[in-house]
This record gives sequence, structure tokens and C-alpha cells, in this order.
Amino acid sequence: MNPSFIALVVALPLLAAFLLPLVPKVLRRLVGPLVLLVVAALGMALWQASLSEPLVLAVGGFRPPLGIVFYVDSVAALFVLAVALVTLLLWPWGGDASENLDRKQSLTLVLAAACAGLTVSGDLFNVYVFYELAAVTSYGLAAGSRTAAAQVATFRYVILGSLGSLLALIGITLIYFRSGTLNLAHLADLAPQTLHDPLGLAAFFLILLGLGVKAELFLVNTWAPEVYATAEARVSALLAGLVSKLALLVVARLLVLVFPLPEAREALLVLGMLGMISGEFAAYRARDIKRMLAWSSIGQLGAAFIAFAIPGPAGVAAGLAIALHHLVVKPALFLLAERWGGSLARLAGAARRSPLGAALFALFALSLIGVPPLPGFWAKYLLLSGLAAQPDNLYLLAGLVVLVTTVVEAVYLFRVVGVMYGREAKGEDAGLTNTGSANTQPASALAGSGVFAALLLAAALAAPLLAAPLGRMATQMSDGAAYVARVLPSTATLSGAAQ
Amino acid sequence: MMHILIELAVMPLVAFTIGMFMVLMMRKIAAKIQRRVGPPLLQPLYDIVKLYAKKTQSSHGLLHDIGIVMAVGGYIAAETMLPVPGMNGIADKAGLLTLAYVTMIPSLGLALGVGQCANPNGSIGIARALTAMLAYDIPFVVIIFGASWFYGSNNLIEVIAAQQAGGIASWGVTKMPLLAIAGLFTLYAMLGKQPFEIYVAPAEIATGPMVEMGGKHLGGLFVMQCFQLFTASAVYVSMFLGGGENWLFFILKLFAVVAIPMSMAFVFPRYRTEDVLAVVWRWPMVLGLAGVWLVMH
Amino acid sequence: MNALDLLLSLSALMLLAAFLFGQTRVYPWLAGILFTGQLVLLAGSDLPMAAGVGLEIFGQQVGWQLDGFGRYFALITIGAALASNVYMGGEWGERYQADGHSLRWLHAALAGNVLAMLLLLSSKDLIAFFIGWELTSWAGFLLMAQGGERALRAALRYVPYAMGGAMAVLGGLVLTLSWTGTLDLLELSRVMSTLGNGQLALLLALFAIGFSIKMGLLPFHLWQAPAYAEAAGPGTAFLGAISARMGLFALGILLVKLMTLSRVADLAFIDGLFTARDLLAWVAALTIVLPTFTALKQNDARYLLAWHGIGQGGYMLLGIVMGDATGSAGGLLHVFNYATYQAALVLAVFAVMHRTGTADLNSLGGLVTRMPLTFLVMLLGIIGLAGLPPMNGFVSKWLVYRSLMVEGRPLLFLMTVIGTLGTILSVYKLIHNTFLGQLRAEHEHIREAPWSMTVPMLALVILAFVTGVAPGLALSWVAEAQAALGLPVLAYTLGGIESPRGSLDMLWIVGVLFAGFGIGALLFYGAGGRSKRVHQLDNYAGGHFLSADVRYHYSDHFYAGLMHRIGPLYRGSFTWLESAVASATDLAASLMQAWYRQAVPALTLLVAAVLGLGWMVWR
Amino acid sequence: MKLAASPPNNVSASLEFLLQEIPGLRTKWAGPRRLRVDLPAETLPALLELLKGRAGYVHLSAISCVDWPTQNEFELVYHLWSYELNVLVMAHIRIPRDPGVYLSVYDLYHPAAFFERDIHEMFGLYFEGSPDMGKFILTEWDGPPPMRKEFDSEAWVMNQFEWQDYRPDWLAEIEAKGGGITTRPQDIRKDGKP
Amino acid sequence: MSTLQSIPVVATKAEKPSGGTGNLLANVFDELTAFCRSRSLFMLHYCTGCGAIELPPAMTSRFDMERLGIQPMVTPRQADILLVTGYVSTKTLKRIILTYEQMNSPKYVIGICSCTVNGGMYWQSYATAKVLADYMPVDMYIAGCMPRPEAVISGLRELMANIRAGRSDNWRDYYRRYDHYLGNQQRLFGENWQTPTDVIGEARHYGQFGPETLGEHTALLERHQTPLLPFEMRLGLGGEKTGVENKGDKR
Repeated sequence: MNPSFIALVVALPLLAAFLLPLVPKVLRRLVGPLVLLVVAALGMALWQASLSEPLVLAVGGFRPPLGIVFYVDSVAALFVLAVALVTLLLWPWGGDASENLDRKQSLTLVLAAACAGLTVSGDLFNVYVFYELAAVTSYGLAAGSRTAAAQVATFRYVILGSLGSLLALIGITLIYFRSGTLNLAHLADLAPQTLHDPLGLAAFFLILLGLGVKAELFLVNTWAPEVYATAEARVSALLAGLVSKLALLVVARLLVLVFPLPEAREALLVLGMLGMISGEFAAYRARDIKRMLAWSSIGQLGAAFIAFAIPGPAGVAAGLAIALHHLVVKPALFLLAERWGGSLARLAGAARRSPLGAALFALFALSLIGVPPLPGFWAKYLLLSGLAAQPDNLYLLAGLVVLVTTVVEAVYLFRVVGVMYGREAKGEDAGLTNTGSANTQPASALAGSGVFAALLLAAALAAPLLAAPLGRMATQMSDGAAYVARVLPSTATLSGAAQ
Repeated sequence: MMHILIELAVMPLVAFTIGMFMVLMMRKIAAKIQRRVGPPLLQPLYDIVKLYAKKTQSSHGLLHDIGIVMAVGGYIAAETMLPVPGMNGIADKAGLLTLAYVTMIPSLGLALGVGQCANPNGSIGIARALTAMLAYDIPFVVIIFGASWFYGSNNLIEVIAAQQAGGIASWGVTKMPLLAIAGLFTLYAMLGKQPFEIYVAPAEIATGPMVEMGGKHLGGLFVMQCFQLFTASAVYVSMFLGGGENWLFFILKLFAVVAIPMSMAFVFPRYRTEDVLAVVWRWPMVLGLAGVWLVMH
Repeated sequence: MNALDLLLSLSALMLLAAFLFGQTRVYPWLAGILFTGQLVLLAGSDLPMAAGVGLEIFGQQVGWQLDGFGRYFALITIGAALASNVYMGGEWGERYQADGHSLRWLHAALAGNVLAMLLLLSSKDLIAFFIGWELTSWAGFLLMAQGGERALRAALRYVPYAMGGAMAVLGGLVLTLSWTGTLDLLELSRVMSTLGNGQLALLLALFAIGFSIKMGLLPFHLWQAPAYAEAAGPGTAFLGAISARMGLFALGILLVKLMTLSRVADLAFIDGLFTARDLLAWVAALTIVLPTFTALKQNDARYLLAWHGIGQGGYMLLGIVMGDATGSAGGLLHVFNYATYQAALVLAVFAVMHRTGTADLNSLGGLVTRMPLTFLVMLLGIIGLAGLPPMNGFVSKWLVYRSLMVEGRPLLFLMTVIGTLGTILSVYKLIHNTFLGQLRAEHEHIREAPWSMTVPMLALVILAFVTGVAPGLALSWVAEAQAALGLPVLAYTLGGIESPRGSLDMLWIVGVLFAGFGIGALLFYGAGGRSKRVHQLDNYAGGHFLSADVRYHYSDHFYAGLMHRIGPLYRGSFTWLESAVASATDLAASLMQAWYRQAVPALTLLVAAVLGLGWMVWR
Repeated sequence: MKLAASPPNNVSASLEFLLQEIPGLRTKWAGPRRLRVDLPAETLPALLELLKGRAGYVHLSAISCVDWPTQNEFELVYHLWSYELNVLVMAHIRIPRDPGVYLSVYDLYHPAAFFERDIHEMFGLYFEGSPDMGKFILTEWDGPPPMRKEFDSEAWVMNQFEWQDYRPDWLAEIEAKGGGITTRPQDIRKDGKP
Repeated sequence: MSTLQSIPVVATKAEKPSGGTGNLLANVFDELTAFCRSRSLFMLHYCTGCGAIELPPAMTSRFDMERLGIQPMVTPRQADILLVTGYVSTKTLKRIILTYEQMNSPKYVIGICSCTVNGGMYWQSYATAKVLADYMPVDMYIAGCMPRPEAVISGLRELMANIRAGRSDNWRDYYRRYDHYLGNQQRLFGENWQTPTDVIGEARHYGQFGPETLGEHTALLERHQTPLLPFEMRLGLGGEKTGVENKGDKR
């Protein structure tokens, strides 16, 4: 498995996105899925290879500290695979005018490319470029549903996103100013001398805020509920499920390699707790499913932030488990919410008309809460056991927050289940619910969430088997020195030269 | 084994006869207080024989009859658990607490029987009777706790033996004065006479539970009343007055224990149900708890 | 495939079968056979039944093993499930299906509950325990949610309680893992008692809160009455009989096996004056009294019995907390006793509902002449519930009383007796308003409940009577449970217990009682003259001519006198507490939502950035 | 009866002045505070409203009925009382016997319902507009109205019941000593039967 | 015209103490029950008319009925003597008959005051029943327009003597000649007069069914009476689907 294939993972979707309009109309619909299938195959191959030993690709032959480096360890490979698969499942198959569909499909392909790039890129500037690319394409997709509400929400999202990117850029420049390099491995090597001071921490915080916009970090996630509520469910699923995880992954990698300091972890922990509390409690009062799912995803990402704040491989393992679990559950819920949008009252008695949809919703709710046989429980168990192992009281407080917010989450999720399995709405709002096929799920949504459900159940049954690879991935990702050794063969000479 | 069977028959008979004379004593006391001559010596017997000799009786169903059978049968069983001079029955196999529960079965049986009479007076009477039972059973149980803690066992035979060991000095009343007073007050409430007879209020609910009891049903209840008087006073005597060294003292103590409350009873009007609760939960309860505290420390 | 694997796979098979063809006529028979098979398997195999199935995940061994304590509860679970299954298979099931409910889901819920409880009872370590605990909660939720709109609402009210309890237990589990390094129950029983007082107190608090929520101890008991009352008929019987007792099983393991009662007694609030063990005892005592007197005021038979379910739980916990041989034997025996007569009572109430259509105590009356068998079941049931001699309820309550008397706890003893008297009053109200008094005109032609209902009820009540007359039969299982748990084992005989300080021999007591009844009957039927049955309108009413359309049955506000005295004490403070917590969550939620509706997000971003920087730089 | 110019000062004069408004009304003082008023039947409601409205006659204490078989008339007497004037007014009216119907004053004085119901039961006089004309006291009686003069109670009793000859031995002893019943029952009875 | 003496008292052999013939034990037992019946009389505390004001002085300390074994009881089920005191208005007579039928026999009726004998002071009134004996068998009259307590006590003592001697068995007469009494009652109350007590059923049950129990009056009663048969405890088992079966099984 020679390293050059890594570049394909990013280049292929990008190429396909721009060449899409030129392809004859007949083949045009097949280009996207085909490309994604190839990327998925590549991803699977990369994952097999990187499990034993991470792969490095210096683009264009320039030696690491100068040129662009692609570093693929098992976590990155897994996320590439995830990007390809989830984008394929959430692919805009049709239902629109053809030129509008072209635009959507190409934007999605660009987004896929950007996400793949984010996971594999080894240096900060590259990360920033791909992040900007992902941000812009998500603006385009979010406004895709052409309703006024979507336009306004996306506009607010654009303001926040760009401000965030600005802050990230300032942070990156600060780092470059202090350390003289942007390559992650080199930074990891130089960080102890140059970046472990208040200025370095300030740079980290700025990058955290910048990337946090996309990862729905507490201070900067006010855009999320509106965008997810108004955008197409497919787009919201993509953004909430996939893209936010990648931003989170980058922050985690930065935390592990460059800033393994307690202050940084503490910041992440506090923001994660606030995110979880605000997300879950806001969802408790939500009266409309999409907004509720939006707030619930903010809460879940808060939990992921808390998880990554735990030092050592335990933290990374918990973070990965929660991220992957949310990656599977949230898009499925958004797909279900497509036809069930709007106020909860419309859902009265929905279970009678679409029993499978309601059963899937209940299954995902159970897994989100962490009812044992389902993988959600193992994720929560890892998170809590990680938190309990820490001597610091702040971690115990975080554990308490996780427990309390889970109860709140259970209440609002099962309030929806209760409404669905309750009796039909009578009288005046009866007309509201059964407007034609309002309550029946379209085939595509059911198919999509069915696949996710199958994934979830497979993970539940094979939990013991998945535990080992997860552990290995966590140790591999949290081992900073190995990263440096792998990317920069003779560190001794280079550090001298760079001074 | 054989002597238990004999005692099973003899003890209730003895209890019934003593109970009958207690009823007579009660009516005589009432008469003397009201400056009347009072009933002849065997009046309770005449009443019971007349009731059983009734030619026509109206019954409201099988349960109405079984209620009376349970009432009388329950007390017959309870008598065998009460040690009397010379006969211990099955007192060693069932302690004080079991006796308190076995005496609840007759009232439950009566309640079921009256229930089937489908007479609102009866139902109201039973509701009040059960409330009164709730009232006086709580201090009674406190006293049982105190006594059994003091004697170290709730087996009546040992309780009596402990008291008779040292003559009057080791009687319950001398050792646990507060509990004895509380016990007497509770006994007074248990007998269901004047101030505590809200559930038999003749003018208001036509003798409550007994409203549809005629002939042998009422006869059964008169027999139960005799047993009730005997059992209550016998339990008190066994706990506080050293049980029966011989029959003469035993009977004297029994009549004394019943005479004291009865002499006060007929000058009182009648408490309402909530006032019965108030009185019985205030004085005997406080005395009982204080007595128990004293006994334990 | 050893015994426990067979047991678990059998119940898993039943869950699948119930889900697939639960609504057919064949399934109840199959389920009956399977349940009896499980019972025989359980009773027959020797202990401890180790299970082959197990998994190793994240460095923890997760396995299943059934010991004496678990088996005692498992027997009761499967017994209760068998009784409700027979009840469901008969005419009740047909009527339930005719009313539009799904019998398949009810059978699936019951089978799911049994499977979950078996998993919980046979857990070898805390993770398996937690898996079983959560599955039992959610299976319970599924069983409660059957049977209509009010049932669903009551079940939804249970969700926050269940999740709160589960999260407390999970928190405790995780802390135990970090402090002791192991999760296996056997090792924990050695290691946990060596923890410091502070750590032990936190663990006790977390676990005790989690377990007492399911058991319905005092502050967390509000969900249980509506949830158990509104569930479908046999569901209520099963839930009331055993579902809440899983909390007791967990508390038993926690207090006795893991932490050992002596260490629990060391955790003192005011240096030795009021220890954690006293706190548990007093919570149990209050749980006996308050729900029982709430049951007294209920006007619906199902709610009355559900409230009593909570009350009787207090006896069981009090017995175990006492810890001596008689007390713990009484507490554990009460689990079995209560399961038998409670299931019978609930099935009887539903038989009445099946025939008359309502369980409202103010619109029934006089059914004894029309449903005599159901009346007999309810009569023996209430004698058991009230704890009077011939029935088994008396034996277990007597054991608890005796241990309180020997241990010298007067106030606790007083509370239990107040609870018992309250029970006697409220059960008489139940049987009087339903079966005694004036038979309504519209109920004159109803018939006795069908065989499919009367047989399980009678079987349960006869079982209760037999174990009442010869308590030794049940005490053998209890002794085995005590040994498995590490409690001092009770020396029992067939009739009760022998001890100089006051013994109990039910064979003699019940024998003498029935001899007394015989003599009474002889006196009544022999000495008395002929008596004639009269119509219910041939009644004394102060000279007034009674007529069938006038309703003179005294049922509403039954204990008016008592209520005048203790009426003001019903302040509903717990309901106020629950609504306070609910409104606090609402307030927090609206605050959080306000954060997301802010007008200018960019401004907050900048302010946040400045604050963050400040925090990072000047830390 | 000419209208006096100025309203007289004392109570009785002012009452008389007031009553002049009713045509065909004759007043007669039966005592210092008792005024008998005779008026035609159809003007009675007007009188009642006048007295109630202008003279405070809020209390209708009774309606009594007198049976005049010879003149084939019923006489109804309405006893009214005023707490201000403290004078009892007895309004006498005569209505013919055969239709035996008169209008009810229930709307003015609610107690009239009972008086009218009683009179209906006892005299058979029907009051239109009275709330309840059902049986009042004699629930078991289905004979003619018993208070009518033509109803002979003793004859009805003689027809309905039989007597028993009660000659207890103690009466024989007294008679032996010369005592005994002074007025024998047959002397009391009109038809002379023992 | 029925005179008191002419009322046929049916002398049943069991009740009459036949002076030592027949087996001693049966005799002694009847002797004992007759004695106890006479020594323990429960008087129904039901004041039907003005004469009842004489009863309290007879009960309290000056005359003290209790020494004779007479106690006031509240409900007819418990009582033996029904004291009909004072005038008997038609309305009250209905309640008296209901109460009389609810009493357990052997039961005795004492007509206190002259109004129960021949109508007394209200003999002309259309509203009162004149002769109590027409409606129920009367055992003892205590005449007087309110007899003094001594008279009441002496009347009671005479009744006790009769009971002791077994002569006071008129309660059987009500069963044996029920048609006569029912006729008089229907004459006064109209044809659809009915009491909840099933007197004919009781007559059959207790073996007091004489030739005159049934007649045209009871036939009249049979036609319009809704049968008030007691609810037998029946075991209507069986798998009928609907809750309400065997409609209208009018027994």
C-alpha cells in the first residue's frame, strides 16, 4: 500500500466536483457515488495498513518541515472511510431541477474532499485551508433549501464562521511567529521550548474558537439550531454528524501533539461541560424535532470535548467512541426528522402510521441515552470511567454533569416517543397531523436510517470484538513522540537548522 | 397432647362463665349508679338462652352467619392462648403479640358479617369500630413492647412466672407503674363502654354493627362480649398483676380490673370518633412511651 | 450448556416467541410450559449455577452466576410471571385484544421483564448487574406503557426516576472501579469494606438512591402507584409482585454482601447518634406508614393496592436492615408472601373490572352473592395483606416485629404497627366497597369470573394459605438466601420458630383457630333455631321502605371520623417537591434556550475570545 | 267614600286612606291592631300588591278556608302582617263552590304554596299557578276532601271499620261494685250503634 | 265483629307445659326456654304515639324495668315486644306493620292506651286505624289514656306470666291467618300494598303454614308484588363472552 494513494483520497473527489458539469447528462448522476466508492475502498485499505504502522506522504517530494505532509494513522484512515460512507448514504439523489442538483452534488463532493483533507493533513496551514474549504461548502449546502429562513440562518452562520476562521488564522500566525514552522511534527518537537507559555496558550485558544465554530463548541455554536432546523435534513445530518467530528479531531490532534498542557485540557473540559448542559437543557424545552436534534448534537459534542480533555489514551478512546457513536446515530435521527419536522403535536399517533420509523427512533433514543446492550452504553462507560480515574475534582464534576444531562436527555427523547405511541390527535389539530402522508416516512429516509440502525446493532453485538482495535487506535493517536519520529526521521539535525 | 384437647374445650367454657358474671357486674354497677335495682343474678344467661331459643331469625347470607361463627370461634381460639391457673393451653406456642393479632380476627369476622347485611348503619358502625381499634391498638402495642422488653420474652407463661417469683414486689404494676396505668386506660378503651362506644351509638346509628343481628346472631355477639371482657382483663392481669396463683385470686383480680373502668363508664356521655383518637393517642400513648423509656434505661 | 445458560436461553427464546406469535391462542400454553420448565430447572439445580456465557470488554470480565439469594428472587419472578401468563391467556386476553390493545406486546413485555430480571439476579459483577438493572427498568417501562393513554403517561412519568436511578448506579459503579480497581462482586465483598468512611458514604449514597428509586422508598415513591395501577391487568400483578423487589435485591447485596451492615453502621451523621443504618431503618419505617395511609384515601381499587405495594416494601427493607436472623428472615420471607397475596388481590380486582367494567370503589358493592370465588380470593388476600394469622403475611410480619422487639427499637416497632393497622383499615374498605353492602341493580345479573381467571387467583391464595400454615416450606428458601448473602441463618421448624424468648407455631395456632371456628359453628347452627335468608331491601332503615333505585351503600369518605383527625396531615409535600424539581428544570431549560436565541452572535464570539485570552494569559 | 285632602297622621287612618284605592272594599276594625277587610275575589291580588308594596305587609302568616255549604261558597281569609305598621289585616273573599278554582298568590308570598296545597287537600279548592297541588299530609287518603262540611267522618268510619267489644275483667269488677262507663259509646254516636 | 276472647288461640302441644308427661328432658328444655323468654324481654324503642312518654319513667330508677329483665332495644331484629303506644294513624300503621314483620318471633305486641283498642279519643277520625288487632295479632292491651308506669309494668308482668305459661303465642296467628290480616291492611292501604318481608315464604319456611294463610287477598298481593327473593350466592361460572347473561331471569 504505497503512500501516494493518500493524495488520491483528497484529489479524486475535488477533481470530480469540478469536472461534474462537463460529464454527459446520462453519466452525471453516477459520477459522485462512484468516486465516493473508490475513496471508501481506499480508506478501507489505508485503515488495514495503518493499523500496524501509520503512513506518511510528503507531497511533491519536499522533505517534511517545508512541504505538505499527509499523515495517516488508523484514526485518520477510519475517518476517511467514515467520510466516504456517510457522504454516500446522505448523497443528494434527486428530487430537484437538474442544474440545481449539479450544484448540490459538486458542493457535496468538495465537502467530502475537504473533510478527507482535514483528517490526513499534517500541517496547520493545510488544516486551515481545508477547514475554510469545508466551511464555504457547508455555507452553500446550508442555503441549498432556498427558503427565506434557511437564507437568514446561513447568513448568521457565515458571519460566525468567517469570524471564527479569522481567529483561527490569527492563532496560526501566532504559532508560526513563535515557532517558525507550521508542520505539526516539527511543532510537536519545538513546542516545549516555544509554545508552552501564555502566548502559546492564547494561540491554542484562538484556534480552538476558530475550529470550535464548526465543532459546535459552546461559545460559538449559537448558529447551529437555526441552520439545522431550516436546512435540508440531509445537509443537517452531514454537517452535524460528519463535519463537526472532523473539526473536533483536529483540535484533539493539536491538543495531543502540541499543547498537552493542563490549562488547555481544563479549557476544553469547561467548554465541553457548558456545551453539554446548554445543549441538553435547551433540547428539554424544544417543541420541534429538528431543533431538538440540533441541541442534542451540541450536547453530545460537548461530551466528546469532555472526553478528549481526559489525558492519555483513555481520553482518546472515550472521545473516539462517543464521536463514532454520534456519527452513526445523529444522521439517522435527522433523516427520520425530515418528514417528521415541525411541532411535536403533529406527531401524535405517528407510530400507527409508520411503525418502523417510530421503532427506529426509539432504538436510537435508547442508544443515545446509553441503555446497556447498545454501543451508546459502552461509550458512556468509557467516558465516565475515564473521568472517575482522574484525581482532579473538576473531572468528577464533569462526570456529574454527564450523569445529570443524560437524565434530561432521556426525558425529552422519550417525551417524543410517548407522543408518537400515544393516541391519535383528536379534534382541531387532527387535520394538522394526517395531511396526506405527513406521518409516513419516505422510502429513502427509512433506508438511510435502516443502514445506520444495522450499523448500530452490529456494533452492539460485536462490542467485545471492537474493543481491542479501538484501544489500539487510541494508543496510536495519543502517542505524540511516535508521530514526530515517523514524520521527521532525524529530528536532531532539523531542529538546529530551523533556528 | 390429650390435655391440650381437654383444655381447648374447658378454657373457653371457664372464660365464658367468668365473662358472663363480668357482664352482670357491669349492668349491676350501671344500675347502682343510676339508683336502680339492676338485673337479677342470671340475667345475661337468660338473655343468651332466649336469643338462641328464638324461633325465626333473618340472615342476609352465608357470610352473615360465618361472620358470627368467626367472631365466637376466634375468641374461643384466643382463650386457649391465655394461661389460667392450672391450664396453660397453647400459650407457649403463641406469645403476647400473636394473641393481640388473634383477637383481631373476631372483629374482622364481625365486620365481614355486618358488611353483608347491606345496612348503612352497620357499615358506618364498622368504620367507626375499626377507627377505634386503630386508636386503642397503638398504645396497647407500646405496652406489649414495654412488658416483653422488661420480662425478656413475650411468652405469657414466662411473664407470669417472672411476676410470681417475688410476690407482689415483682408484679408488673409495681415494676412498671406507668405502663400499668396506660394499660388500664387502653383496656378501658378496648372494652368499648360509655365514652368509647361511638360505634354502638343506639340513637344515632341504631347500635351500629348489631343493627341486623337478631336471634342467634345477637346471641353470638352477647357470647363474644363475655369472651371479650374476660380476654381483655386476663391479658391485663397476666401482664401487670402477676397472673393467677390460684383461681380465687385470679377471679378477684379479673373482676377488680373490669370494675375500675366500668365504675367510671356510665357517668360519661360519648366521644365522637375523632375525639376517641385524640384522647387515646394522647394520654395512654404518652404514658406508654414514657414507661417504655423508663423500662429500657 | 450448563443450567443457567439453559435458563437464560429459554427465557430469551420465550421473548422471541412472544414477539413473533404473541397474539395467537397457542402462545399462552407454550409460555406456561416454558415457565414451569424454568421453575423446575431453577428449583432442581444445585447452587451456585455458573453460566458459560460471558464477555471480556475494556479490560473487565462480564459474567453471570446465580447463588441462593438470586435464586430466591428468581423463583418468585417466574412464579408471578406464570400466574399472570395464565390470566392473560384466558378470557381477559380476548377482551384486551377486542378493546384494540396488542396482546403480542404485552406477552413480549412480560417475557422481556423475566429475561431482564434473570440477567440482573444472576449477575456476577457490577457491569452485568448494571446491564440487568437497566434492562429491567426499560422492560418495566414497556410493561407499564401497555394498556392505554393513562398507562403511557404514568410510564413516561417513571422515565426520569428510572434514568436518575440508573445514572446514580452508573456513577457509583464507575467510582467503585476507580477506587477499588475491580468490579467483580465476590472480590468487592472483600475489598469494599476496607474503603475510607468518606468514600463509602458517597458510594452508599449513590447506590442507595439508585436502588431505592426502583423500590419506591419514600422520597422517590410517587411514580410507582399510578404506573403500577394503570398498567394492563396481569402486568400490574407481575409489576406489583416482583418488579419493585429488584430494588430490594440490589439493596440486600449492597448493604449486606458488599458493604456489610457493620460498616454501614459506622457511617454516622452525628457521631454515632444517628448512623446510616438508622437512616435506612427510618426511611423504611416511614415508607411503611405514609403510603399505607395514602392508600386509605384512594377511591380506585387498583390505586389502593399499588399504594400498599409501596408500603409493604418498607417491611422488607426494615427486616434486612435489622440484620439479625429473625429480622432478615422476616424481611426476605415478606418478599415471597407479599408477591403471592398481592398478585391474587390485583387479579381479583381485575376480575371484578372484567365483569363490571370499573374498579371505582364508589360504584361497586354487594358482589359477594354474584362473584363468590373472587370474593374468597380477595378475602384471603386481604387477610394476608393485613397480616392476620391464618395467612403467611402474618408470619413474616411477626418475624420483623420480634426482631424489632428483641433489638429494642420501640419507635420503629410503633411505626410498623401503625402501618399494619392502617393496612387493616384500608383493606376492609376495599373488600367492603367492592363485595359487601348493597348490590346495585345493574350488577344483579353479572356472573363469576371465568375459569381462566379464577384458577390462577385461587392457586396463589392457596399457596399463601399453605405457606401461612406451614411457614417452614418458604423459610427453607429464605435460609438458603440468608446463607448466600452472609446473613445469620434462622433456625426454623415447619410451624415457625422455636425460642425461649417467644416462639411461634403456626400449625398449632391455625389448628386451634379452626377448632374454635368449628365450636362456633356448632354453637351457631346447632343451638340456634332455623334462620331464613331475606332480601337486601328487607332491612331496618328507621321504618323507611327501601327501594332498589335509592343508593344507600356507605362507601364514599369511608373513614370520615379518622379523616377529621388526620385529614390535615395530608399536605402532599412530596408531590410539591416533585413539581419543584420539574419547574427548576424548565427554568434552566428556558435560560439555556435564551442563550441560543441571542441577537448578535458575533458580539458574543468576540467577548468570549477576549475572556478566553485573558483567562489563558493571566492564569 | 270621598278622598280626604291631606293624608291623616295616625297609623290606622293612613291605612284606611291607603285602602281607599281598592274599589268595592269594606274595612271593619276588629280590634286596635286587627283590621278585617272584605273585598270581591278578583281584586284580592291588587290589594296584596298594594299592601306589600306600600305598607310593608311582607308576612302572609296563613290562608284559611271556610266552607259555606248553604250559600255554596268558600270563604278564603288571607292573614297579613306588617312589621312597620304592626297591624294584622284579614282579607276575606268569597268564591263559588262548584268550580272551586282560584288563582294562587305564590308569586307574591312563597309560603302560600303550602297553605294552598293544604286547602286543596282538605277542601278540594284548586289554585291555579300554585307550584304543587299534590297530596300533602293525607298520603294514604283517596276519599273526598275530608274538611268539607258535607263529608261525614263518622259515617265513613262506621262504614270502613268495625269495633271490637272490649270488656276486660277489671271493667266487670268495677261494674260489680256499681261503677262503670259514664257515657256509653252508643250515646255519643249519632247512629246509636254500640 | 271479633271480640278479644273469640280470637282462637291455637294451643300447640310443644309450648304448653303438659305437666310432667312425655320425656323429662324435652320438657325441661322447653320449660327453661319459656322461663328465659319470660325473664328476658327486649322492648323495641319505637314511639308510635303519645303513650310512649310513659315508658322512660318505667325504665328509669323509680320503676326499673331492668329488674324484670326488660331492656330497650333499637332495631326490630333484636326486639321481642312491640309497644304500640297511642293513636295509630294510617301512615304510622304502615311503619308499624313493616317493623312488626321485621321482628324475630316469638314476638309480642302490647297495645298501650285506649286508642289501640277501639280508636280511643280519635274514634271518629278518618285518619286513624281504630282496632290494632285487625292488622296484627295483639298479645296484651294496657288501656288508659296514657296508662301510668305502674299500669305498664303490671301489663308487662302479666305478659311475662303468659309467656312463662306458654299462652302468648299469637305471633303464629299472623302466619296462620295472614290472609285475614292482609285483607284488613289492603282495605285500608289499597290493593298494591306490599312490605319487603316475604311473610308467605317465612310461613312455609318455619312450618306455620295454615289453611288460612293464603286467600283472595294474598292472591291479590301475588299479582302485583315484585318478588323480593334473597340473592342466593350462585356460582355462575362458564365462559360466556359478554359480561351480562341470562337476561330477565325473573324468578
